[in-house]
Amino acid sequence: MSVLVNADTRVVVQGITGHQGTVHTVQMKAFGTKVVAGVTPGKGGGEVEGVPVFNSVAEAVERTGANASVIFVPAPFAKDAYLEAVDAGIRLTVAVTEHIPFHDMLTMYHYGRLHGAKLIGPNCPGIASPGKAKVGIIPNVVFRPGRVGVISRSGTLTYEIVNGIKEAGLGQSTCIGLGGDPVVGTSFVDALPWFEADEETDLVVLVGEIGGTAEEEAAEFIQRKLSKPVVAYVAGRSAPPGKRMGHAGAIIARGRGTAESKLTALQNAGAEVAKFPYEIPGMVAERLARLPRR
Amino acid sequence: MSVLVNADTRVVVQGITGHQGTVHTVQMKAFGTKVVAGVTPGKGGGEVEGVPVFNSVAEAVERTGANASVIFVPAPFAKDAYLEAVDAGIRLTVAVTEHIPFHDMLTMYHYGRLHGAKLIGPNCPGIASPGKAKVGIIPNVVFRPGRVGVISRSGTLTYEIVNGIKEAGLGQSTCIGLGGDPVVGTSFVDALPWFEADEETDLVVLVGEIGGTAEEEAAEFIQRKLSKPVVAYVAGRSAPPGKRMGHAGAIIARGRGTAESKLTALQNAGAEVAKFPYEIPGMVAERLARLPRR
Amino acid sequence: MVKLAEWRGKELFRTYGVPLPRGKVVRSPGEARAAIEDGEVPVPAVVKAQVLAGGRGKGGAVRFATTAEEAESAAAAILGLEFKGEKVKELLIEEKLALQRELYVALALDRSRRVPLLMVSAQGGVEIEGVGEEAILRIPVHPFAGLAAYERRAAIAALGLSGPTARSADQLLGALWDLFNREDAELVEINPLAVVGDGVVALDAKVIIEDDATFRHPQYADLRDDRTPLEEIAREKEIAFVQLDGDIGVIANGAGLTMATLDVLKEFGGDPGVFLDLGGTDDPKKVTEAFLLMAEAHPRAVFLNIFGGVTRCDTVARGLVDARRQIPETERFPLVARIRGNNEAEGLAILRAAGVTAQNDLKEAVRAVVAAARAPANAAGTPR
Amino acid sequence: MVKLAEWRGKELFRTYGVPLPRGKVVRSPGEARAAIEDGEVPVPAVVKAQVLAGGRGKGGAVRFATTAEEAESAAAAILGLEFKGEKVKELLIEEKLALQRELYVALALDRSRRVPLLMVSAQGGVEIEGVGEEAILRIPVHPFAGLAAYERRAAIAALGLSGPTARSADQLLGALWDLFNREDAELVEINPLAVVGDGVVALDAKVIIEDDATFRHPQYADLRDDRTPLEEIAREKEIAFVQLDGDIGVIANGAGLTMATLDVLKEFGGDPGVFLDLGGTDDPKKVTEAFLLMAEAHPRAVFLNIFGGVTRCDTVARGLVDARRQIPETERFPLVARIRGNNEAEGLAILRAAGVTAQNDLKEAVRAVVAAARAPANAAGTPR
Repeated sequence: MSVLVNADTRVVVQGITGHQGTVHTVQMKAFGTKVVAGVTPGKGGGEVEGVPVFNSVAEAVERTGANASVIFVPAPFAKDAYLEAVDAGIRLTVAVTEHIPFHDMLTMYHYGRLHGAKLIGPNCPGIASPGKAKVGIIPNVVFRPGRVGVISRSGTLTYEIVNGIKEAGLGQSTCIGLGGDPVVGTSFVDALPWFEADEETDLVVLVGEIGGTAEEEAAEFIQRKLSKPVVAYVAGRSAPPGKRMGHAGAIIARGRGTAESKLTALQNAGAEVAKFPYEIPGMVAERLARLPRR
Repeated sequence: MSVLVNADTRVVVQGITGHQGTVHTVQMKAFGTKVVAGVTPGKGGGEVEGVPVFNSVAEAVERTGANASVIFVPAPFAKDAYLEAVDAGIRLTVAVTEHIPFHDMLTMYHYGRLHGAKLIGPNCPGIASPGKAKVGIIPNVVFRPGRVGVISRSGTLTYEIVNGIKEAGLGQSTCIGLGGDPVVGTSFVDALPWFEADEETDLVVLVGEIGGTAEEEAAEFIQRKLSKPVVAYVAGRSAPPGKRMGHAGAIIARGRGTAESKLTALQNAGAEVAKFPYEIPGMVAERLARLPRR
Repeated sequence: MVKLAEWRGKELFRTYGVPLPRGKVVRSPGEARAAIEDGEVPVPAVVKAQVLAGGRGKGGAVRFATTAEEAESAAAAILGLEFKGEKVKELLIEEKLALQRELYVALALDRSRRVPLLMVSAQGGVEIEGVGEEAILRIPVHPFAGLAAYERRAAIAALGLSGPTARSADQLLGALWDLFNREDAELVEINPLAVVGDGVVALDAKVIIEDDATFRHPQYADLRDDRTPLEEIAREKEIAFVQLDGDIGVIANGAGLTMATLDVLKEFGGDPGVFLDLGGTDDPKKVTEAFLLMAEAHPRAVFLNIFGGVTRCDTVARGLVDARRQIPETERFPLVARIRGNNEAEGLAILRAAGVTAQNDLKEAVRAVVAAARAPANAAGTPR
Repeated sequence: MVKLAEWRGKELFRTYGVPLPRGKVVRSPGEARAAIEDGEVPVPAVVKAQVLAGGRGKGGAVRFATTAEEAESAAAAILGLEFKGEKVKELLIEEKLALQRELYVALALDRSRRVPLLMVSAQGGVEIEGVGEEAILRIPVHPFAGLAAYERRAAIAALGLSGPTARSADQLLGALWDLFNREDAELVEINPLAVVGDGVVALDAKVIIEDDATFRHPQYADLRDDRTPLEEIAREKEIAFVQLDGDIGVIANGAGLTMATLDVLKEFGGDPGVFLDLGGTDDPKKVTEAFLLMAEAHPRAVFLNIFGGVTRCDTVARGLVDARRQIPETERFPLVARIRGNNEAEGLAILRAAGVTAQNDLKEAVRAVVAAARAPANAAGTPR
């Protein structure tokens, strides 16, 4: 088991002929992922890095048995791409695309829910389970198979933390980058139950940031339902109110969404809270060492 | 067990202060149904036939634990009434109201599905399980507890058939009137699995009519998945194409929806098909007699 | 069903940005001539009867004109024609475009999936019923998502369009989607949709607005042209009333029961002439109204079939007897009733006292009404 | 965030049918006088600075006038004021209505539920942050259902309205809902919404359009007024750039990493002055552009923190060194870099060769940059 992806994951890349689509097709394949198809309307019949290109997701699914998709298409077309994936029967999609209007995301999110489809992102690095599959853009080099689950709202910061876990001699079960937008398909409370259920995960690293109340909701879940230990970090302690800190979702608005509120909630829920990201690997190692042997 | 309704069903009547709402509140109570609340915006605080009236469904649910609703409000307000019920947590609604625009029904249907709520109707008599509960307007006198399930697109014709079953010395487990509109919340293929799963039902009477392909789809389900015997009847053999025969949904359009097509499909699926409605009770009795004793 | 005449459908199309030929509605040969002479409509032109029935081309209700004089004489030839029972009062004169291909596009309801259905075919210009299933692409469109770009692409690919023509079709599909939803349409159909130069143009327009939604669109309330005069009166009185080809009027309560009654009647040799569904009512006034309406259809005999569930049989019977008294003796028709259910005995007694053949067995009653309709003694025998 | 000035928000309101006081936008005292004299705005009137910041009333940027002369002098007093860094160039003169009550209404985003959120309070006219939670009704509105009538009724009940005023509010809520969705708004707020006579009137308008949606609404593309000039330039270059109050510029890749870097910096006594997120890029041209932009903010020192995941450290280093060469010696600032990941060694070598303090330990690097910013020898020390 792992979370959402595994050896049966068959990926169709939506927007495969674009620069990002092509680059990350190569990277996903190098990770060992079964990238079975690409879609770019009007470019069907071609090939990118040995992957056949189709005009529609429905065709890609029919011809290749794709069961997951990753979206690289530009923001104005991303909603359509997701609807197409859902209608074609895809039940796991990673939207890497940044700058999708949140009104579009509201439709995407609820349309996916209506069909029982999962969406990670948008504006996110995606999901990866070392040794199994990667759907998205998290760099391959930071991974090593192991038993630490990672859920994060950040991109590069996640890479650094995941890499730190590797350098500490540990490894990861599954890592999910949820994305930095105000409206995301999967939030901490959606993902935590998956890691709780995942037999390959012993501990969860949660990387939050300012804006919204996703970490506070995660804290509630951690307190009430999570049996596994959590090491948490929240970026943005020094961010001023009212400013968008790089991510569209990273904004302290009307007094809500501060790092303090999140850190306090997580701490009260029993999570071990790191002050600096570079402390995380050590805290993880220490906490794992205290786990009863199985 | 029974289908959808049982002794725990607690009904809120939406539009209770209208003529129909009041009349059928009395009838539902006489049937033994727990009618716990009524809703008419602006009339909260009053009482109708001993049933407290609230301004909103949410309030009714909170104060009375209502878990099912029946809608009597006029067509232009019916969509709103259903959305309100769903948002208030109601998961079974019968819409008696006629003339709801089908565009409204599309929203109602999918909004309900999104929330796991069931909708019977609109333009329907509702559901009743003798000895348990009735949500809707099927006359009380036609019922007698028993083991025949009835699913029908008609109103009065259903009453007559259900009454015939009673007069033949038999009784009904649950009877559902699906409604005569082109878009209904529950169609035969939705309801048949419930009767298949219902331990109190030995045989299903299916009463169809011209228009659409609901009977053909039912036939497919009957053939592939239904273990219980079916006695079927389809009204409208003599109806000309292009005319709406009383029900908005009863129309033969572009060569589809004829009684012949439906009768043939049902017959081929193994249903016993009645030529006239008055034959049904006899056929049911005869078929039940052939069932292996339990 | 509010079926819009072609020109009304095209007016809607124009509002939503669907490309159309230049054209004008005229109501006299002189107006037809002037439309060409004034340059409002270029020649060659096509002159089309504005009737609701299909198949106008074969019926001589569509003619061509290359001059103002031809337009005038074509108009003169078509105006006043009876076309499937409908008199031609309006014409649409349109420029006749040089078209490359004829396509088919429609939006309708998918009852099973409960979603709108986009239908397209590269084989337009003929009756779609005659086009093979494999030549029609059906795309269910989820109302919560709207007509997505990928769905439009699939439709356009099926139509065999590309380049600027594809863009024109894409825009048209979006416009049709908006129209279908915002106008509460049951059907929006363009057949043919023509490829003209680099774009697509709607040569015909078939738009049906949903009756039940006219409370949102009062502008359509007066446009219900596809009924007989009696059906129209019935509609205003909220009585489900359908005129058929036979001579026996059927009154029953509930659509399913009424249909079933028709079926039994036909099976026993009767020929139903009117379908009248009383619905759930037993309001004597309503019953009277319904019965008087039935009288106006001049049936040879009337059959009443009532199951008293919510309805009370005695109340219905009383309304009926009242109504019957209001009909002059000379116009009276035989009435046979079958009633069952609530207060059945009282109902039967009331009817019998008034001289109505009444009983509770359906088969027997049907036999009686069929016999009555066939009897030569039936004086009121002037089927409409 | 495209924050619309009050008058622009009200223009939108007018389009959607939200009731407003009569008013006019003026840009000079003479225009203010004329607006009253010509009867375009009745007296008594209110003269309001059109700036984006809140709390104008306390800041002297809202004045009253009962004559044209008073309007002129009020305009003269307000125009040109600096209000939270923003110069007043436009005024809105509006009739001052006799109001009975002040309410609060807003539509915003509920991030957790992923739906729009309708917020209403009977305690309007004050800052909503100061209103107790129990006095605010929050109604999550499902985007697939739209703002339902029952939700509007609940809101109107919470506002304590009934009769014709309730109907007026119902219509207003529908209009706000349409505006919120069709204009891709992040926030639509009316505070106060006044009860005037039998209706409600929007006395203020706060509308924020979503930045990412301006591709659908080009009319808003030029209205981003709530940025510093450098932030505006950065936006055009698609660089995430936020000016803060300190003196150390921070460049990192990825929003989370940049925020974390700021946090570490602050913890070690530094004071961040610029947040610059390179994002996923290692395009040397982009890196150069970003660095030159940073230079224009005149930081006392700059800290670079790169994790090379997708990005390559050596490419970033090369871009940086290039950019640094383009800055005149006199304006150069100390640069401390910490890089980890892809091609880390090459990156470090390139930076060190160019005289940059570079290493791979975050704590050490942060200490170095804080020290550099504090050093009196730092010639470029002219924080903006």
